[in-house]
Amino acid sequence: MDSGRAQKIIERIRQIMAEQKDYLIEIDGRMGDGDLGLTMEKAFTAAADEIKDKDIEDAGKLFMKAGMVMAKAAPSTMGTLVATGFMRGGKGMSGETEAGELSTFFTSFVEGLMERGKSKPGEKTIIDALHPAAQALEKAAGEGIGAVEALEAALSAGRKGLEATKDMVAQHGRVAYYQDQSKGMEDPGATAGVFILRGFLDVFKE
Amino acid sequence: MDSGRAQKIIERIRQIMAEQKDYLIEIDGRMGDGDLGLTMEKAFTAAADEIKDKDIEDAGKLFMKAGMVMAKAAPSTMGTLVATGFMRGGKGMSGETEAGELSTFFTSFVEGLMERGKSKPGEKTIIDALHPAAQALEKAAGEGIGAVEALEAALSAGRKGLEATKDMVAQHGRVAYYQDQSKGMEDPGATAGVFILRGFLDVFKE
Amino acid sequence: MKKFLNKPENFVDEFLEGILIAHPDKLEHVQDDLRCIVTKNKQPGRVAIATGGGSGHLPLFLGYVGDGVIDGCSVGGVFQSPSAEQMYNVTKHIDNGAGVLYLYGNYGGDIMNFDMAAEMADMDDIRVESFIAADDVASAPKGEEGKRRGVAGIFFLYKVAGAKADKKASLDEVKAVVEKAASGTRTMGVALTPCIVPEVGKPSFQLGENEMEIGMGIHGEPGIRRGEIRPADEVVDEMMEAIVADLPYKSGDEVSVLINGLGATPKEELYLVNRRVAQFLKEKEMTVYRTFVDEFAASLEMAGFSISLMKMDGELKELIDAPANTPFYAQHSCNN
Amino acid sequence: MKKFLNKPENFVDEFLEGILIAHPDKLEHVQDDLRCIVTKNKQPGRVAIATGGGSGHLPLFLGYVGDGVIDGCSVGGVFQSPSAEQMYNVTKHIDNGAGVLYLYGNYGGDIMNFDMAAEMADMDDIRVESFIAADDVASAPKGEEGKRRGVAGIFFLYKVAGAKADKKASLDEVKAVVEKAASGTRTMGVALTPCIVPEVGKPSFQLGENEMEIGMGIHGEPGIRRGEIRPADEVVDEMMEAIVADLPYKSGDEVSVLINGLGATPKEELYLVNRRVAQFLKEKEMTVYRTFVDEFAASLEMAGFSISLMKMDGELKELIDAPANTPFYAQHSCNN
Ligand SMILES: Nc1ncnc2c1ncn2[C@@H]1O[C@H](COP(=O)(O)OP(=O)(O)O)[C@@H](O)[C@H]1O
Ligand SMILES: Nc1ncnc2c1ncn2[C@@H]1O[C@H](COP(=O)(O)OP(=O)(O)O)[C@@H](O)[C@H]1O
Ligand SMILES: [Mg+2]
Ligand SMILES: [Mg+2]
Ligand SMILES: [Mg+2]
Ligand SMILES: [Mg+2]
Repeated sequence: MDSGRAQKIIERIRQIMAEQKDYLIEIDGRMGDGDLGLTMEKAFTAAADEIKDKDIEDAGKLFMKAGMVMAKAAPSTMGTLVATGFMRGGKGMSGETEAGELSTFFTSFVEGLMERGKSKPGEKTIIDALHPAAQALEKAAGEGIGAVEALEAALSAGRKGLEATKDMVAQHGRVAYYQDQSKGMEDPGATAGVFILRGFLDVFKE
Repeated sequence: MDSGRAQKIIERIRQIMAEQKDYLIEIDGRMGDGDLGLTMEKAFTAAADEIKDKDIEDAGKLFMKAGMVMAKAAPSTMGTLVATGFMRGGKGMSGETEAGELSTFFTSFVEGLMERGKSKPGEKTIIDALHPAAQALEKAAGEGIGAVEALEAALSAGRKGLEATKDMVAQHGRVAYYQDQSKGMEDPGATAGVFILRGFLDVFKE
Repeated sequence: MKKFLNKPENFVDEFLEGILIAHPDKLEHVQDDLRCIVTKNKQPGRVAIATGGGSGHLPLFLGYVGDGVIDGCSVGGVFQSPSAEQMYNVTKHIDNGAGVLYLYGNYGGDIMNFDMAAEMADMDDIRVESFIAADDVASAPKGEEGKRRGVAGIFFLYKVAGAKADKKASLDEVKAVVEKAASGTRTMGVALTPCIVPEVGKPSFQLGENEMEIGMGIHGEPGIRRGEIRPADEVVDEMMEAIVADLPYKSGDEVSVLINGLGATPKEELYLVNRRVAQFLKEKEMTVYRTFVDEFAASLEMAGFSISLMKMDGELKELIDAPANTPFYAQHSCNN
Repeated sequence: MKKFLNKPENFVDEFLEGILIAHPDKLEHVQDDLRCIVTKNKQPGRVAIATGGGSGHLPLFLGYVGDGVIDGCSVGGVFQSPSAEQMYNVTKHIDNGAGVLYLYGNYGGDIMNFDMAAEMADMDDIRVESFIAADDVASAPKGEEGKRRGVAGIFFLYKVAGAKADKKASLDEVKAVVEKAASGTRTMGVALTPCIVPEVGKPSFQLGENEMEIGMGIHGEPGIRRGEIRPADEVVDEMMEAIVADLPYKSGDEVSVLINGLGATPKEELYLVNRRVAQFLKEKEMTVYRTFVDEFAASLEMAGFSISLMKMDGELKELIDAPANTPFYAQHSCNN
């Protein structure tokens, strides 16, 4: 992946988060504090602004840089998690093919989330969207499938994961105080995770 | 004056203050804190209760005792003033006739108010009701008039004084912060002063 | 009325009980009267300082009873004067043989009762002097300073009086330094919401959803201007203009600053106010000696604050910096 | 929204400016970042204690930076975590060569950022240990103590940690005494009204005109029971039953008590609450060592309070009684 594409991806996610800001505020506000829309917009705006004119050759380094900027700009739960994801994903990104790069990026991304959040799949978090997505990418890369198709599979797996969060009981963050009341609702962090996947796909589809 | 009559006077004023409580609250509440109805009821209830079964021969001493109890029970502005009035009035009460006793009582009462309140007639206070009343009593006593007639003159002078407070600008207490806005309204303390005069008259008329 | 209360008529006695239980080493009450609060640490020979006033203003008034500040306090009902007898009982208890200074706010009921108490003390040959704090610029025009209400600036006077008394100064010397401090102390307040006296059960005045009242007193007495809420910096500027013009405080003056919360206003906002106060003073070429930010003279749960300035000199600096140790206010020496 | 504000987005930086101006002898900020507040009085060789968290809780968290308590604090937006980098910058500045204890509340964002900061510090060979306060009984059932929120009880932990560090204890010793203190510390709160985050502009939850919520968190997290306001003594009893049963505290135990105002509740009410707390403990045959009543961990202008108990032993008594001198909390030694 060249760093120009990485730049475009960050920019595209920024656009999506800006468009979806009110929606994220609303769903986070149901049981959380409603800051998720603001956090995601802030994080990706800061990252996009920072890397816009930066002359970084390596896409992985660029994602790492984006993560570091997000950590400063939006140090809330999801801001820190996503920042960690980009830092770890960028660091771990390697492979011969684009699909391979995407697979290693998201696998490291999810590992970073789990370590930082002391969390695992099934706990109604962003991980429930991104973990199946990373698995789908790994499978696609193994099968030698192209990046667009691989990301389509990842997005669809992420959406299924998001849907599955409805039946989970929250274990982390403010919403965990509501326990069973959180059943039936999608996890807002997982929703943001799906938006990140969409950002990747949109750029590869261009 | 025998002490039984003094007892009845305190009791009668207690009744009047209880009946007029809401009215006093209302007029004090227009620019003050609205506590006057409570204060007057508290002061005279405490005084009436205290002296009810006390075996005090001297009417002056009984009024002094009543004043001391009021000072404890109702230490607000008017509570303290009226308490001072009864203490000083009881102490100063002397004379051959009932009208003479009433005249010395109210003259000392008003002197006590002026000293305690560092105030004088014309400043829109209780003094503006009781000072003319004391003067009327002095005149009546000098003319050898009977107690009922003397008190009727005093009450009428007090009412005129109360009416005159409408045109005065308050110089003391909370209402003084409203300055000119207080014009046109009767002073609530002067109203309570008229009630005290009425209590005396009612008992002498029995 | 959203309050933590049992019976409203027991409000004062119950919180006093809570205070005495919380501070058993520092405070006690006289005889059987919870409303006569005195320091446990009597200091033979020291001029004693008594205060008193209505409840509802904690830390005022009793909160400053303790080492380095004042010695006793009579406590009235909410916004009501204590009785002369209570003041007298406090006086008798705290007198260390060097006389007693009555230091309290300019309210009719309090004045009359303290005057009566002083007369009673006089009969016991206890020497009493009185000083009436009247620092609220908004409550009467210049030239009629004697009519002004006493508000948060009294904290400065307590502090100065207590520190002076600690130096074994005489009653006249303590009174003189209080007079000096008061002559350079001015305050103005602003309110956003009223408070509710428990026994009354409803607010004593109303302010519109976007209204503030500049100059309002700590019992809701009317101020000098009611209007729309403005940005904090503008509100501060308006108040500071009035305060600074009154004395006047001038370029080159050194002042201490007191930002007092009226009850519901968060400390964050008080410090935000302090930022602009400091900027304002700097623009006028004054310097700040010490800054105090907290609730010093509240009005139950009223939202709002007041700003007080006290002009400093060498003696006042030393006294302001002396240690203090009361249940509601502790300061190490040379504290800032 | 009735607040003294300029632009809501400047709220935090403006009040921080006001704090630094008010306490120039005690506090400074690291580099150009107002949100990294550190003590001016560095003490070579002393274990340093860092905290941090969202704004809106003054005196928490930065108010305890000063002598005898903690050394540095990173400050987030209102109810938002500061960044790992800010925590790291504070860490670097306050380290006296004896290591740094991170002592903060149990909130996801804070934990992740402190963990990241610890990793950064590790790369600089600064030894960091962490302790996460989680004293709120209402926020997770017994057995799941690790999920509980950290609230006002952290004041006890700061005090104990700072006093222990002052004795030149090692990082492990300081952490051990904090662990002991925390194991005996429990808190529960109750709220009557919500607060408004300036940038949000409206309350994050609603309570009916006669409603209270027992167990509510300091950001308005849900409690354990919402219902009609009851007399204060009944509210206290309900809270105390839950607190006492949790540890459990038993007959014969000696405890310190902290009554914490959430912002708008007057001190009078807090002391009225303390009266019943003391009665309750007496009925259960426990004794009170020290009582602290004030705002320690507020939630802007929320009305409500919390009660914390800490089980005492000889060491904790000595540490609780050691002197402290911070901008928001001063105590003479053996203070009560
Ligand atoms: N420990 C964790 N590990 C992974 N994801 C988490 C964790 N805690 C929270 N999340 C995710 O973060 C989302 C909430 O983010 P955010 O609104 O920033 O949190 P808050 O406002 O509560 O600090 C949740 O929906 C969940 O997906
Ligand atoms: N200095 C004074 N001298 C005489 N009368 C006074 C003085 N101050 C107040 N008053 C009288 O007291 C009345 C108010 O009494 P009260 O309601 O008890 O006062 P407050 O509630 O303001 O303490 C006034 O209407 C006036 O008649
Ligand atoms: Mg959120
Ligand atoms: Mg009145
Ligand atoms: Mg009154
Ligand atoms: Mg408050």
